[in-house]
Amino acid sequence: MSRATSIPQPAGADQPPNEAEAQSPSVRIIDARTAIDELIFAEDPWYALPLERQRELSDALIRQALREHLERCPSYRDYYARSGAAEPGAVALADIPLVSTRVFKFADLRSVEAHEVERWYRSSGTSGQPSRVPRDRASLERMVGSVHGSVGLLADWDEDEVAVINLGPGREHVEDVWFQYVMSLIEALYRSESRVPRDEAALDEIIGLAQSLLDDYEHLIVVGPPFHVLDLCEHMQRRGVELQAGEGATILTAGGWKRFGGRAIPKQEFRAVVARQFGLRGEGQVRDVFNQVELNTVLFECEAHEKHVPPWVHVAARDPETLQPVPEGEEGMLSYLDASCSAYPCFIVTEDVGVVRRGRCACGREGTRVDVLRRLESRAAKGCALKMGQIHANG
Amino acid sequence: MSRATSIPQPAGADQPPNEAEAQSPSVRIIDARTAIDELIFAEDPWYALPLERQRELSDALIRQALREHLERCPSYRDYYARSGAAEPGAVALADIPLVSTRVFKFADLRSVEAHEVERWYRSSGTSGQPSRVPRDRASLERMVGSVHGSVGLLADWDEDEVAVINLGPGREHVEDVWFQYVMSLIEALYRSESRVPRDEAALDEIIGLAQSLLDDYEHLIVVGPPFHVLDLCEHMQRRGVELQAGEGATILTAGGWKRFGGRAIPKQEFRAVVARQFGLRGEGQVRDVFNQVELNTVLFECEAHEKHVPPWVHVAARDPETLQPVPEGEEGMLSYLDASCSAYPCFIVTEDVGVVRRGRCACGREGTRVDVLRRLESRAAKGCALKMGQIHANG
Amino acid sequence: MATKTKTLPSVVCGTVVRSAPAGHHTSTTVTGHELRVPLLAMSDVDTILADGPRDRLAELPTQEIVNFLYAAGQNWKSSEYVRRRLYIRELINQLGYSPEMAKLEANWIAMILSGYAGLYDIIASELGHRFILDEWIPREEAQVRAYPKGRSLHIMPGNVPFSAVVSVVRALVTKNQVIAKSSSEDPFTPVALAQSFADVDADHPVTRALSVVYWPAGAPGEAGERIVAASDVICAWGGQSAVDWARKAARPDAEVVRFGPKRSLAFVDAGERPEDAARGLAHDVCFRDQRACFSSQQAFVRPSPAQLVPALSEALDNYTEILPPSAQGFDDRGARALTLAEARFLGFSCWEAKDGSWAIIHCPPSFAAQHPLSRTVYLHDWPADLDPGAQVTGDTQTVALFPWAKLRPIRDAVCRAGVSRVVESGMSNVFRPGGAHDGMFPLQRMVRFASTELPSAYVTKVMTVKIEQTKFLEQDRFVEFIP
Amino acid sequence: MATKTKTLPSVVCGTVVRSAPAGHHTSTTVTGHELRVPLLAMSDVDTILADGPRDRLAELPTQEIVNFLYAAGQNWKSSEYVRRRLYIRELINQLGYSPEMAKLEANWIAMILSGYAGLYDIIASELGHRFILDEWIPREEAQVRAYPKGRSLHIMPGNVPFSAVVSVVRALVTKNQVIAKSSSEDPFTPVALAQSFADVDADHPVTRALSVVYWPAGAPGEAGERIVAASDVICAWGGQSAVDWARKAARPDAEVVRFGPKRSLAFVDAGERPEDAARGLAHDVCFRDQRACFSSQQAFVRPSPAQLVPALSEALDNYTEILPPSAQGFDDRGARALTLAEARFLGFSCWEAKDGSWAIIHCPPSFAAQHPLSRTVYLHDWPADLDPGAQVTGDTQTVALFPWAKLRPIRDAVCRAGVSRVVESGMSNVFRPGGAHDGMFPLQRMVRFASTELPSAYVTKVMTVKIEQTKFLEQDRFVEFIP
Repeated sequence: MSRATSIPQPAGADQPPNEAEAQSPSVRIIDARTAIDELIFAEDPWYALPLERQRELSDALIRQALREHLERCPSYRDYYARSGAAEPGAVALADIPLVSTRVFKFADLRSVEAHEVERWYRSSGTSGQPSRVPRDRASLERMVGSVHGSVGLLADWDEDEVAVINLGPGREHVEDVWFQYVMSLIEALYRSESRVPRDEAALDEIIGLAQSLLDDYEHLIVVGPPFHVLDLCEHMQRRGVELQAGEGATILTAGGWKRFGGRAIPKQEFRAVVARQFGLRGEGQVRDVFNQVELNTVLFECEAHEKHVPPWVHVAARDPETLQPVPEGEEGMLSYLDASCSAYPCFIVTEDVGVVRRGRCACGREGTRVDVLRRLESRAAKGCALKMGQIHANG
Repeated sequence: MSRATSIPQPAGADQPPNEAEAQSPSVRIIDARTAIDELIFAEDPWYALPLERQRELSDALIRQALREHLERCPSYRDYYARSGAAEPGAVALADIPLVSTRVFKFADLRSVEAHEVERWYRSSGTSGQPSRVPRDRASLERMVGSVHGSVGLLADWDEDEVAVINLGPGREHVEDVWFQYVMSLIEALYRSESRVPRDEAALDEIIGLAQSLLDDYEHLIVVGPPFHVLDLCEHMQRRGVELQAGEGATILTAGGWKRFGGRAIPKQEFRAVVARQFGLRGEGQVRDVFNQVELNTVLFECEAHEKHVPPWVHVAARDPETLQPVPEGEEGMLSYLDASCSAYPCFIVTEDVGVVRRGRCACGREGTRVDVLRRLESRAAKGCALKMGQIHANG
Repeated sequence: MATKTKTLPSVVCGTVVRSAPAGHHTSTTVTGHELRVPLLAMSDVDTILADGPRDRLAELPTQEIVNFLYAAGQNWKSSEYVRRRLYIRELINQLGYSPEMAKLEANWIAMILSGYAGLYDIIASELGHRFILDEWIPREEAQVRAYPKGRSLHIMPGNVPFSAVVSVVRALVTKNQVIAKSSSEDPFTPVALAQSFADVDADHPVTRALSVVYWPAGAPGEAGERIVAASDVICAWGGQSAVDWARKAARPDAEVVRFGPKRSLAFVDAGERPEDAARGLAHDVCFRDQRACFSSQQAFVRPSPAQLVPALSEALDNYTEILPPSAQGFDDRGARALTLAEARFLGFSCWEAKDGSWAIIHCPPSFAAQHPLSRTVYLHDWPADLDPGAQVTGDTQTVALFPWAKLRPIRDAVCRAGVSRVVESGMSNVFRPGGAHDGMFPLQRMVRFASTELPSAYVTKVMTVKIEQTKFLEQDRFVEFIP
Repeated sequence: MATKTKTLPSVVCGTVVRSAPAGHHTSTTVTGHELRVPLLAMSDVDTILADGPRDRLAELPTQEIVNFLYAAGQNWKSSEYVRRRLYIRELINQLGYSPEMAKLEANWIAMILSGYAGLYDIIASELGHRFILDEWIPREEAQVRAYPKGRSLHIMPGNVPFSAVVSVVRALVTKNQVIAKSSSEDPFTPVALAQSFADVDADHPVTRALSVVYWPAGAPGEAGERIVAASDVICAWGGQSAVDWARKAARPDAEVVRFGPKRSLAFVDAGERPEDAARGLAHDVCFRDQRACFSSQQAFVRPSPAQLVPALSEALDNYTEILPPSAQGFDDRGARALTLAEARFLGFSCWEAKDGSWAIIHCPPSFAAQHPLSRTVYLHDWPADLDPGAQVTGDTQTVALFPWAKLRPIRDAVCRAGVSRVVESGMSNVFRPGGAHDGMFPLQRMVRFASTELPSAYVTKVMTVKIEQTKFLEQDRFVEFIP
């Protein structure tokens, strides 16, 4: 559990930790550990649990979180009351009133006192107006814990034998403090170097660095936004460089799948290019992680390219009109109930369209998986009627 | 003299040599060598001759050329007659009627039969309309001879110990066959590699090549248009590369001193940058050569950065109104009387503004030097009155 | 949903081309059908850029062009006209229009093509004289004539078929060749228009002047780049990226006419005639399902939004009946569901149609930054101290007012702040002759004006003698003639 | 030649600024003097981009602006006005103008500033009504008003002081703030103009609206880029690179008004009145020494060029006397010397003034590809079968004709081929109200038009009932109203 004390400072943090906490770091969390913390910080990974056990945990943890937020967050409590939902013990998870992620653009939503907020995280998100999302110490520690507890989905490396090159953030994320923080968590696990591939010289340097780290370490992780990884591969192509990483590298993407200019990158094609340029043994070594500023948990892709959802998060794909869950395997608007978040009621419905699957994954693990397919894009937004929130290109 | 037989084929030549000549190469020139050929192809360099001897030779050779062109070129003969100039024996060199170089845009000017023209050379020049200049075998051989006979102004290298990197031509000279030809002459003297610095990858490669040639050869010559050399130096700067050439390299520029975008490069600043980036012992190792498509002789810069003019060329700076020579050291429009050209009357006045000096040079040699300062740029051309020939940027 | 594939032709100088040497672009319509359109091919470009199609049109008298359009419009007007019937069917089947909306769209196409008097009035009011494209027209101390710029490229809107037709008609009446780059959202309208021209006269210069081509937004390829480079005018409709692309891609001396994204809103005083107020607002909300730039998205309401809701609900229900909405795709429905969830969380009152065809949200103006369109009306309070000018920007196109007589004074404040058009509520879709479009008179951008200036014998207003400049200089008298 | 250094100030919102925190740009004038102009500084930009200077002007009635310009013009008209005297002296000493040319330039500045009636006529003929910038003007079924675009940046011409003033006046009468980026060839005119405004009233909104700044062509630096980004209109004068730069640098939604390089020529039938023909042509050649785009460079002459030469030589000599040419720099003289050498080599007949002030070359039109300007006239044969339209392109601005009555029919051929202006020979420099400039009416580019469209109660020309769209839909009657 000692890992929990090693929270990296948020990148570019502009608020010092509260003084009281500076004196006795992390004391409150370590002492007040609840069922959810036991799960998040467990030695045995959550993804080894049987499906049924995951379901039970999920139900209990989310109901407990719901009770706490109804108690602590007046605006959510009012919303809950207006919605006519049954009381927390009786409500179906599908009927828990959802907060649209876009609300974070308009309102400050929190379940903790103002002084308990470690930081407000901003995300440029899909439109001009940024979202502002609060995080308290407990939420941040759980976030770190969930990364530690889930990274095993990628592989089981010896910490000392892994080096990381972090590509980014690029200019599109410079103000996106949350994205930087999540990247820093992944980076913090191992020896790492940060390089922004802002020009040809930087790309050349990254190639050289990758080559030397491949020589010196058992395993190299390159982590970055997809288009930066693609820039790097295209640069290697132009330079005629093909690395020979074999099993010795994992390429980890995080962030938007649209390039500047707005076109989406087809993921399979992307994996093929990356595997070829790095000389990987297989495309299974190209993985993606998912997070968004309003969600407190990072979702990792297994070797079958499925994103596994831990039991403290309940995910559903919902009908675009009724917001009720659609049958398993059908496209819907993705919603998350994340019990790991104590700072605000993380019961959210997002602008992402995706598919949810449960049961046994091709990787062999049991559990819930989510496939994030695309952003909601209103047809109207393409016309001459100005849909104000969408002036800027989608991420 | 055997060198004269080694004329390189004009780069990209699209006309095969005349059949008769293919059977007995160069026969006419070798046999019919005149005073001028003895001078051009002499073992002892012309620049070692005393000033007075250079003057005598100049006067005699140019008068002889004038007589020949009056005989063979009807359009020049008519022009001469209309001008009222004295007969060839009596006319002052300053009064020989001059042909504006822009005439080559309008008229085909030649003193040889059509079938004797080896090739018409084009130059994009200073305006949209290209010049077309004919060359016969004799003119081309003398051109080659003049390069061989003048290259000693640079230094006295052992042919086998010199390697050349030829940067170019860039896209601005792609259709400029004459420029390519002149570059190929310089290149043909030594072992050489041609590289167009069209992108970052090519620049990287050139740096690597330069480094390895410096290691393998006693002397490296890098020859190219000034802005290509500057591109290379700026790229080295970005890459943090500084070569350590010492005395082992000469950087030779040829071509226009304006960059894309139209600004002139200050030559002294240019030499300083190049010397630093290549790690030269001194700026004397950065030299320039001058030629233009209408001129049959290449002018080389000595270590004092003065361009020496061989005795078969008479150069003058002229008043912009009367076209009479201005006093030595004053700016004027440059004119050349080049006796080495048999293909057309090379008695030309150009759009270049410059200064002519005679006597002993700082390098110690005696003779005539020319400093080409800039292109004529009519003030009117900057206004909204369309001066049609000047729509395109000056070279 | 069963997927059917529909393959559209391109039109090259009036001729329907079904081959696609450069391949097809495939997309999926809102109704789930696969739609294939030919990509522009080099051979098409050769035909389009020949001099003939451009020059034959330039030599036609204006009235011949107007008459030709009228003939095409008369066909469009007839419910028996097969092209109209096919067009309506495609709008319904492929683009999910309700039959009533599809028919209305066809009627509006008939309206603009047939509106010969309106066309003459537009030419006269924008260019100065009905015959200015044919003859020299005196104007002050000169005579002026308008010549076509030459070739016009139209980056077509995908949201409003009518706008596509307007763009083409403006170019044709100013005698410009037209290359319509259709939108993948609506490739039907320009093709149907071109075919209806050929139905009138397949070899008419107007028919030959119209080509309909396709390339994916922002990716013209080599063939498209040739078209762009040869275009003297580019009319760019659509989202920000489309209009910015046009400006960047255009030749430096080409005219780029931008119809970029805009929003529109209403000011409604419903105190006296709430039913009339509601009817006008409902029309401006329902017409084209808020997909047009002139559609009202928001309304500032007096005496109070809540009081207007019953009448507005009824008026919107009436529109659901007389002009049912088009099919809403997954994303459009999702956008509205999110908006309603947000509004409810924020405690705003929301009203929804039982069948989901419309929604009303009573919210502050700041909430308008999220608007899902699709017949969703945001009602805002309108306190006495509200500055109407502060509610609009240069992005605001049309401000609709009710009642007209009472609110017309508002126009000064909103137009100073950037609004380009003020109308009576319920009239947003009617662009009257004489009015400007997005701040300009577009016909002025389609032509090159030439002038003949009066010779020296004609005195100016401020001089009573002939203009003998040499004499004035000789006698040093110039200064006398300075007023 | 003794070199003197002249340092000019910049003008920031009407205030003369002599400090230069960003340093100076130094150049050498044709008369060999060193000229220093301050480079635009960030602190200047802050002042210029404040709202005040823009908004105060926008609220002024048009007539107040015109009256203010008139007051400034009345000063310029007076030979006692110190600003005029200084300006004339600088044109002579620094730019090498002859005293007569410098005085004429000052007179023309007085003329445009004082020409209130002409300004009203230009507003009326370009925008549709004299009061359209102040009031709502009925136009067909709408009411129209013109608002300023806001901020205008002027990339100033270096060749024609008068054009610089025209550019500023057009922007001011349309109530646009003006940032004049002066040319290093003539930094005097815009500064003198701004100072003459301050002489009338240093705090007047028109005075405050004018700033004069400098950056080297194509290199605005960070400060200049802020100005460019804040400019709603850019008027770009000068060479191809200047106008292309403006288009590239401008904000995508900014209007770019291009006055790029053009040439002009004449058609002269000298058969009946050779002296009059010669006088007109000589005027159009000598006025501003052919530096203007409207200056005649070539003339097609009947019955034969040679016959016109005696009268033309005399007329040109007369102009040498009444309007002596400005000093010709080394390069200008060199350009003409080369041209004459070429012409002589090619066997063309050449005539030169004894003092070198003019030259005539009788040559084929193809030789016009080289033109040295500086009062050099190319005379071409004009055979009966020559197509005037084939002698011009879109690059040809003004075609001058003599005699007017006989040759006016030529205008159709040349204007169809791209010419934008046809005048009587000898009148090239007089831009009459009502005429177009380079194919457009520039004032239309300086404003944003807003319109109020008539409400539903007003019937259209093609309907005799009110526009009740809801009722039409309810009763399915729309199609009845299609003409």
